[in-house]
Amino acid sequence: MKGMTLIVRNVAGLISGFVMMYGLYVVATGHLAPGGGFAGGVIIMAGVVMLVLAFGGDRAKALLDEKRCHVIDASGALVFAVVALLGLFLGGFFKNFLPVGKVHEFFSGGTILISNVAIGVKVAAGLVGIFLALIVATRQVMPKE
Amino acid sequence: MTIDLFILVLVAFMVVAGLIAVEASDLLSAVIAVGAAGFALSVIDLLLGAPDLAFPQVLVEVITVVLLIRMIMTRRDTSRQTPRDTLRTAAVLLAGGVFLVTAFLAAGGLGMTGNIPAFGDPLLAKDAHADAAGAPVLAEDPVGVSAQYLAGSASQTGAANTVMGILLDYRGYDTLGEATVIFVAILGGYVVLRKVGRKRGSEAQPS
Amino acid sequence: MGIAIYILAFACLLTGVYALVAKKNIVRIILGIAILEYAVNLLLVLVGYRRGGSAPILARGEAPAALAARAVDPLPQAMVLTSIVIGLSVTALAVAMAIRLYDKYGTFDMNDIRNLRG
Amino acid sequence: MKELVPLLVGIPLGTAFLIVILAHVRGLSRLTGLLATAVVAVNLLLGVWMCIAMHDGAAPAIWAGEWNGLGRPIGIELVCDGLARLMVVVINMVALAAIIFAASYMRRFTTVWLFHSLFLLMTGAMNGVVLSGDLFNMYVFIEVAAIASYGLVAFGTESEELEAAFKYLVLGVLASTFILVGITVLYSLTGHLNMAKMAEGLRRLPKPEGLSASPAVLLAAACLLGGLALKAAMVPFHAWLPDAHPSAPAPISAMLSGVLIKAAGVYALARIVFTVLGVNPYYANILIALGVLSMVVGMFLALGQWDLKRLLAYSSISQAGYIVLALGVAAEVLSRSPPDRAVAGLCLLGGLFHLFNHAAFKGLLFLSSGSIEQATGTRQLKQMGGLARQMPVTGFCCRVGALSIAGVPPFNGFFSKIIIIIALALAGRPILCAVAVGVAVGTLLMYVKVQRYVLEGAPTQRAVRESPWPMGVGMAILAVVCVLGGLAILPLKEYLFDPAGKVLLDSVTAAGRLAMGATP
Repeated sequence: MKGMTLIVRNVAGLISGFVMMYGLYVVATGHLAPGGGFAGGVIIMAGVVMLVLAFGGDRAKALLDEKRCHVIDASGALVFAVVALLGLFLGGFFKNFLPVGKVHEFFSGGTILISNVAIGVKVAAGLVGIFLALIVATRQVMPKE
Repeated sequence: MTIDLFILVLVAFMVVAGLIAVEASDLLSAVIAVGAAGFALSVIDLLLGAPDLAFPQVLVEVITVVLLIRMIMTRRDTSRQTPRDTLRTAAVLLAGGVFLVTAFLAAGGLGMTGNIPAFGDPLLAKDAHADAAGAPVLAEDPVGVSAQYLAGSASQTGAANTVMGILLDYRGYDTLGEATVIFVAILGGYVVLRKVGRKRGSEAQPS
Repeated sequence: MGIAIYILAFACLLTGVYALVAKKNIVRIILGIAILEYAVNLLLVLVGYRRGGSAPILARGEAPAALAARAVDPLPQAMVLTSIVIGLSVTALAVAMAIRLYDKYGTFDMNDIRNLRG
Repeated sequence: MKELVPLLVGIPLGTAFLIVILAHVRGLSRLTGLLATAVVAVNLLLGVWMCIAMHDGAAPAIWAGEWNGLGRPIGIELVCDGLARLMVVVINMVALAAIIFAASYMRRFTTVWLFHSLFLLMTGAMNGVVLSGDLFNMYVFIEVAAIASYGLVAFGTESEELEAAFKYLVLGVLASTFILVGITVLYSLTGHLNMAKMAEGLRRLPKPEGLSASPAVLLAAACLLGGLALKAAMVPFHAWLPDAHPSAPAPISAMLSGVLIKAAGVYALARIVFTVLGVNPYYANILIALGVLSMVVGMFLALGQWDLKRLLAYSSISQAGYIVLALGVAAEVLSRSPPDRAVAGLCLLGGLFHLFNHAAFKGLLFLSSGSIEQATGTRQLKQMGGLARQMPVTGFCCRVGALSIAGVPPFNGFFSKIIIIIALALAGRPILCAVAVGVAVGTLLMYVKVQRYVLEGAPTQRAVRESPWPMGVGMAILAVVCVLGGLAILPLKEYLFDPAGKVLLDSVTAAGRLAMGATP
């Protein structure tokens, strides 16, 4: 799948860095300001997909093919599940076992920060994977039944 | 009262956008109409004091429109206007009418008791409200549960954003389900988009 | 005024149901799914609104009790976040299926698909 | 014991995530099948052990995260009472048979690790539905199980399966949306999402004169019952089932018919009608109407089928109708002025026992139809014949399944149908009793036809070989359950069905609601 015109490619190259940085910010400050794991993950995904659409799917394939998306996606989900089950052994299911800091500090949410980052990674990787699959799938001709 | 007027106009805009999306002859304009409905919902979220929802709503809206346009652009739309099969449309409209009348009564239409609290006055208002002097009054035996979430979130979970506190700590089990939903949908996507489902020579003969 | 808002929200829900039930074009059905998700999210947000309430985020130096007195109901917001995620997942799966159906049958029209299936 | 309950959901989901990672590690990708089977086996053992350990005492209330506000626990409650334990055993029993069967059946499909991961997610989600005492949490897990089943139905990615999966997805989304609308209205009325507290809130709600419940409660009940009836494929909403189940791979159609329409449909209907909304004649009559319609229409549609899997799918609708009818009559008996607990208990026993049996023999029949389809390559009854000799193991299991669903005495189907018919008679509903007997006879005819065309007669195809051993073991597990189900009815009743029935019976009395974890 060939990329787009030169202008689009340059603009995308410039912008996507900032978009992904903003996405990381949204993921990290989930417990202080609106946003959080899911919204931040989607922003990061938008940044990556902008690159993929601008520079064409083939070059993106080399960088981040579906296999790697699978693994990152599943590992994000696994971290979240482990945080839940770990809480189980240190008290109740889903117990927030990390110390709860002062309210407006960065490390105030205990496991909230870890869960947010895990969900952010998971959503970003998963959606990028499905988007790559959808883009590639729409290109090739299916064997007619 | 102006907030109610804004909300009413925006919800009416959503309904109209929905109708356009359903009845528009050209698919592209239908997709754009749904995009407009999504953005209207995002503005409503902001007006109703829910920035945590407006954020992902806009993003999801953008992705849905991009996916749908991507799907439509590369394909001819061969669907001509199917003849109105009156029976099915009549049945849907009739059921819809009964549903709307019940909804009108349920929203406290004829002043019946025990219905959905009036817009802007949820059960939460009975549990935690500011008295005349502005000092917060928390009911001892609260009717609902969200007053306790608001009061306890900062101290118990340390999260300033109560919604995130609820999502990841109080009701973290829900979010485990939610994370699984995205995971399952993506796996489902891969299943459907595989090039070959069955190995050659083992085709299922349905007929 | 409040009742009119609720009635319009339920009307939006019915629009989605009408699109799902009466329309035969796959793309319109997916649009119907999106409208249904928006209508339910709208209802959830409307139910949690408190007149003059603001976002349930603790300002610096504010007492939690004061937050409880002024904030909008946060629980429906948590429910809507989960519902938005479910909506996106179902739409992505539906688009993936629609693409494969188009590749196999060459049309988006469910009636033609049923006839082609034979 | 209390800490082990969340493991029932945590382990399958965690392992499913693990499988996706393992599948990309070169050496370990063959392990996924073994891992999935081990996890389902562990779940089944856990479920059975919990049934035995907790069958007498009150169910422990487990709060996820043990948060408390103003002294009361808040957050999501996991309820592990009798009904939940029965469903956990049923789900994991059929899942174990299906996953063992899939070991060799899925060899004809590509990327099998996707199947194992989605299968575990669906099983874990169904455990989550059954264990949750929180209405919204149950909705989220119903959604996870449903989306996993959309993907699994379309696993063969052939044109017919994709079309069936898309129609199933569309109706599933419609049902889920109405369930969520119902939950929203109930939340706005009571301020709680916990089922026990919501029930208290609904009882305290003022009722307008004239109506038995306020319009908002009726709207919520209509949305919830409509959505769940669609998930349970009751007749007015059954359009998706006869396409989705036959086109799914055999272990998946066994899971869908045997367990998913029960865990996400019938179980949720029972929980909501008995516990949340409270038993009243309106809802009971709706359930009875749904049950009777499904039984009769499902049977007539099934009689006319010549495609084995479509016949089994229609017969699932009719058998699910039996269960809903039994629950409906139990609700109606309980809602009379002096609630007649003895008859209601019998109705519930019959309904729950039939739920257990139907999961076993319908799963068995779908597995054997998958084995037959793989060996003979066709699903048409007319093109089969004489398989009893050519495929002894599959033939025997298919005969056991057909006999027990038809209600032939030594097998379990007979006992549960007899209990339901007697309970209907005792409840003073002769018409329903006659309908139940009529449908039982119809089912008998249907499965005589199946045996006649599939097992007896001259073998029409030459090169028919018996399926590999994992498929035999999978079918044997369910065949043993069918046989033992009938004979070992007393221990089953004492450990599984009585605690489950007691949960539904007690939900009527206020005391019952408190026992279910709603602190005073």
